[in-house]
Amino acid sequence: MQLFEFQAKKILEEHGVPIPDGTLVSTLSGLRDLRYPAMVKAQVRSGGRGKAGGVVRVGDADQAEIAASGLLAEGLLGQRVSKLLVEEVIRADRELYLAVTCDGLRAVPVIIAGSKGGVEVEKWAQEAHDGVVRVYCDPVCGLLDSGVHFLAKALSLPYASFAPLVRNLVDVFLLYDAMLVEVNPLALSGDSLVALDAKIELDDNAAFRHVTLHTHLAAVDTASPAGRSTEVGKVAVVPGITHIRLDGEIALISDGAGTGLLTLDMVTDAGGRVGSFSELGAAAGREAMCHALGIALEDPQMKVVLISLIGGLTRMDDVAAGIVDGLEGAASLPPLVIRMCGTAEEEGRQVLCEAGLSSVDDLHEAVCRAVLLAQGAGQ
Amino acid sequence: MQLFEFQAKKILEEHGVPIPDGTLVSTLSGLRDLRYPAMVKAQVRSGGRGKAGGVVRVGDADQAEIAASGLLAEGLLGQRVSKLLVEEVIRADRELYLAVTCDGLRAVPVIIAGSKGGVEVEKWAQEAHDGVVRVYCDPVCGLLDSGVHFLAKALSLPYASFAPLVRNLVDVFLLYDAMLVEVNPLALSGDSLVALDAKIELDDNAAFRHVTLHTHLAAVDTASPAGRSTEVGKVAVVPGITHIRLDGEIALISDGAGTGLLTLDMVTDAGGRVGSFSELGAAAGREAMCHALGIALEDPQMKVVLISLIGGLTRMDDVAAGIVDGLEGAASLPPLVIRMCGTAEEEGRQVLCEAGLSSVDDLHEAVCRAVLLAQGAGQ
Amino acid sequence: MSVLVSRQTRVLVQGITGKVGEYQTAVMLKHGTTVVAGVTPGKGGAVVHGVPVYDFVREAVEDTEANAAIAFVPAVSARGAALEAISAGIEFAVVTASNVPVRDTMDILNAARANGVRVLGPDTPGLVAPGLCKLGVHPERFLRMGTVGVVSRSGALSYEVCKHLVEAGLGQSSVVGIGGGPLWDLDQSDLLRLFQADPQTEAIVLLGEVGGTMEHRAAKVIREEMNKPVIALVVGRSAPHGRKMGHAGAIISGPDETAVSKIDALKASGALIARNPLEVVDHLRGVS
Amino acid sequence: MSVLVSRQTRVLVQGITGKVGEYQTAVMLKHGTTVVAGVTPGKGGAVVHGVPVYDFVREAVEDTEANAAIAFVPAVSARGAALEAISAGIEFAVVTASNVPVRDTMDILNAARANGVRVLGPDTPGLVAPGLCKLGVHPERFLRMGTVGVVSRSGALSYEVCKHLVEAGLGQSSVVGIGGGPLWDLDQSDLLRLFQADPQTEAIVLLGEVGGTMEHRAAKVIREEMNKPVIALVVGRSAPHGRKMGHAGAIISGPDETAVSKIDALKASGALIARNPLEVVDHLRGVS
Repeated sequence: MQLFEFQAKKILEEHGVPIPDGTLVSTLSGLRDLRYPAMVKAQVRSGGRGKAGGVVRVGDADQAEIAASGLLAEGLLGQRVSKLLVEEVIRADRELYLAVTCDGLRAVPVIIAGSKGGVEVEKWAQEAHDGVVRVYCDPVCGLLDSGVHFLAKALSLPYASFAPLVRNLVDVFLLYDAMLVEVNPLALSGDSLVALDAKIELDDNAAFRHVTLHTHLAAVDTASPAGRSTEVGKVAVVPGITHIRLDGEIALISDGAGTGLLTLDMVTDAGGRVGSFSELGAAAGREAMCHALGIALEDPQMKVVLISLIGGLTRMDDVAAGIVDGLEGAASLPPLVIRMCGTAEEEGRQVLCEAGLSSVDDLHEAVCRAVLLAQGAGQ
Repeated sequence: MQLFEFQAKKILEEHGVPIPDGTLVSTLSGLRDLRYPAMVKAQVRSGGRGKAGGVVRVGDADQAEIAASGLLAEGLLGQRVSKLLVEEVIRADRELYLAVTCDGLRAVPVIIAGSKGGVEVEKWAQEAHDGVVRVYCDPVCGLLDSGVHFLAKALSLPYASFAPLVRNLVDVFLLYDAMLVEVNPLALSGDSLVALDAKIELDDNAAFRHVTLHTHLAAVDTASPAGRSTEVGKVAVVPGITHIRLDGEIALISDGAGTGLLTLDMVTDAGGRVGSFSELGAAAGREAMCHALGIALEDPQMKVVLISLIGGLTRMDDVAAGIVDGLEGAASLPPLVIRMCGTAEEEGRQVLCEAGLSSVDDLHEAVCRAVLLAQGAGQ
Repeated sequence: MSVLVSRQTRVLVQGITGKVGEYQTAVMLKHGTTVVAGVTPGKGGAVVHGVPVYDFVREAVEDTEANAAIAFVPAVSARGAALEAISAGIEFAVVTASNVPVRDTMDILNAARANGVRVLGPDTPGLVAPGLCKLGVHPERFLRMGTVGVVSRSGALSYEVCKHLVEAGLGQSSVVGIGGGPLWDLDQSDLLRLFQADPQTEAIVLLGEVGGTMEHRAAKVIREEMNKPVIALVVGRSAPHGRKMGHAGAIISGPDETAVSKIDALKASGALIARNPLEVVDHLRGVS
Repeated sequence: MSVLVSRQTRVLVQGITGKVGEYQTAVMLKHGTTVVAGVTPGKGGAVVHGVPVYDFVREAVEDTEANAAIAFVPAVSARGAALEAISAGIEFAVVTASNVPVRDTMDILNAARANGVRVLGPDTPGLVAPGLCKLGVHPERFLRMGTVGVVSRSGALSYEVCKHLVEAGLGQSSVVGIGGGPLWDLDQSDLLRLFQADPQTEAIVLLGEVGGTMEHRAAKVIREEMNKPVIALVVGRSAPHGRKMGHAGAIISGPDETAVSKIDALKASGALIARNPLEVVDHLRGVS
């Protein structure tokens, strides 16, 4: 789960990271009492907010009202804007990039720092790799003093203000089970460092350790309904299911990422177009299947449903029961192709059979059928 | 540095370990206001306090005064007793042993637990090794939950009270740079655990991280003057020097533990008797040498001083200068044998030569000379 | 021969009294695996399919000399189970749970390295050396002793390819699921080297995915260290770009995370590229 | 041949601009050691005896491909210096400082294990393979290329024995100080195995001390794994019993910490027992 900027900054501030003075507003009425000039920042979860006009510098309350009313009314990057962060303007001598994430190869937190920050940082980093440095935490001892000194030297930053800041970012990364803690830009003003923007991506798998936080975050969330993405290419994750809305008419449901992607490639190679991609977690069962099927059936664009299952830990009788559950009471029923094999496959076929359903064993055959059915339906 | 019981218990209490209610007294006047029955416990650093009569159960203030006046007047185990801890009597259903120390082979903290505690625990542990269990901390993740559960099961203790206690002991061990945190006995009363006695041995090498604590501890210390042990067999450590008082008449000073022990063995094999053993730290120099020589020269029992030096990191010219310093202004001067070789040996010989001193190169020769001189002096 | 396990592997099952653990223990035993112990805290003394159950891994290791562990426990318990096995002297541990937090996975992998233990997972079906030892959950119908080594990030993808192998009359030397990631102890490169050194293995099927950069490192190993044929199937060619993690994702991995860039790198390394399981079989027939 | 180092060892000196670091660098260079870099924070750009100085180990490693480090820094800085070397990809690190806190030593050794790095020390003179590589502070006069492997917990004791060897015309294959303890990465047993495997080494001198139980483990290795002659000198026979650390010391180690119990165990393992350096030389003459 990605936090809004104002949420991320609140966490950083609580852990000693300097942030600009700011006020969160959701209506125009609060703007009169604030100090200007100021930055008006739309609270959306997408990247590219700055380029899209979501960050506006305003000189007075009138300008602030104009900017705010536009953002609140029109939204940004296809998302509704319900909150604005109005912040003091920080004069930055330099803007830098600083992030903490996990390095997959070494399995430790890595600090990534760039001596330039801002919206173009990726492009700049790939062109001038010299300006980006990485420091890996030690698996036993964490962020080493020598690493902090190295970063301060590489970024030409005063050690006294940089050291606590980077240590605090690592603390937040670990304490909140984050996938990413990113400050971009990090502003240097005199000898002080201030986090002008902040991004925190939480590890959804660790929500069990942060129940209060995740519940609270979900409550302030104004995004699209859980478990369903209507925006093409947008990923939504609900417990046990990953769902992506694509631009086709075949709804594909699989019981694992690998087999799902393989089926997707094979459908595409065969000339078909997947419009709804749902992947059950590896250990998913009846409930997740029923839920995934519900998403597919409710989507009027889907002409065919292709269920691609191959069970290891997942038992096919469990999943088959989920299919039966999902079809029960469904209003309209597009053509359904089920490919099912693996653990408890015989029991699974029995469950389908009792509900008047059948399955095929071969994936190539299933893909072929689904594509043909979709083409027939389209004509 | 070993803490007194009352100091160790204060630290444990601050870290959530239950201890008996108690009052520290240094005169008899405070005893009247306390609650009885109670335990009167002499605050000394030696083991074997209980057997020596340093822990007395008293029924009322009169008994307390008798016990206290005896201990304060006579001392215990050759140590002056200046403080007594008067504690409530805890009814223990069972007494256990629990300690945290460092395992040299694995380089991690190890928890050692015995299902019986008390003064005879070593003997009992060696006879019935089954009753003692060890749980090692993980080098990355520390004390594991499974380890705590295992200990609780092995000791038949309620997990709810045992888990925080053992975790707190490990915290204290690490936080205070301890060499040992020992609770013996640990009392189980109903479902509660109480540390009836506590021993904390600090790592003197880590004093730089705990300046306030070590300064404070040194201030309340009433032991023999720093740097000198008068008790035979007693070890004293001052910065850079380890000194042991033995039962002979040769004062041996060496610049490393290994060469010191070798020289000691060789002196003994040759029929000599070492009475004062000082070892400079491996990187010691002028000042430590001067200090060690001072200890030897001030001891009237020493008939010969044997200085055994072989320099690696230590430069012989530094140490030679320390010898010259130490001899300067010495009142009486017993015969002196210096064996010196190794790093900067030529410069060292030059320094000695300028002070009218000489050295030999061979250790066997030096040992032989010292033993003969001591025998001559004794006749 | 096989990789990582052998007939001498003495398997301990964590979570043996759970529904999945009990079922998969039966399957592993039927496959001929030497399952010597099970562990479920609080269930010590029970017996599951003839296998004694202990409260703690260290008790089980002391009694049975188990040297490999597979855990069938939920994600919230995966860290504790893996660390317990690692601390008890188990040499090789399989963590099947999916959705294990990254922080827990870091702990597991770092503790494993500090203790000299090898780990597959989290989110792995484990591994199987058909006919020798099964320390995993691969469907039995898709297994047959043979000469093809299979390494996969995705369990289901390896089942799919193994199904096609068996249906084509081909068998496997070992099938290894390294885990769904994003962190690994043993990765594709490690397995490629193990298969290269394994006399039973004559060809290797490398199953990759969009995301991460592991296949680029594998390509380097194929180019520089291997002479056995490698058939590579990388899925996700037609997947939309996933959500990037801030700027850091782009800075860390650049454009190398796409399936196409991986396929290009593997092709350049000398691997044979398959678009689907049927093409994997075709390539294997071509090289044998 | 030698153990742990070779002519290919590229040495980095931490604390090279300090008095001791500068002096010992000159001695190591004179011995023929390939010293490629020095590190002192804040002194980057300086040159010491022709060796370039860097602010950070990782800068030095990138520039010079240093693969071994020796630190001449005070005890308070030992942890930081060792961890920096370990994190920068150094393969072998020597920590000379004495009086390093136990907690810091735990951190150093565990970080080393987690990162696959070998460590000598703290409180060690390092090691020297006479004529090949000197990564230590052993006095030059007591070194001569030869066939005797020396392993010692105490630096000074190894100098003493090496002095007698050289005066008797005998030379060393490698002289290794494992450190004064009480914690070690490489211990006596590790070095015995390395010497057993080293073709240059024909006999081993094991120098032990009262305290700890390491010599008992070494005796086991001598009995079970070695056929080269081992001469053992354990000092502290006449030392009084040291202060015990509470009951834990007795429970952990029992009566095995005395020099006599160690000598008995080593004798029973087949080692030749020497009472002093002259007897070490006598035994070596007897076995060669």
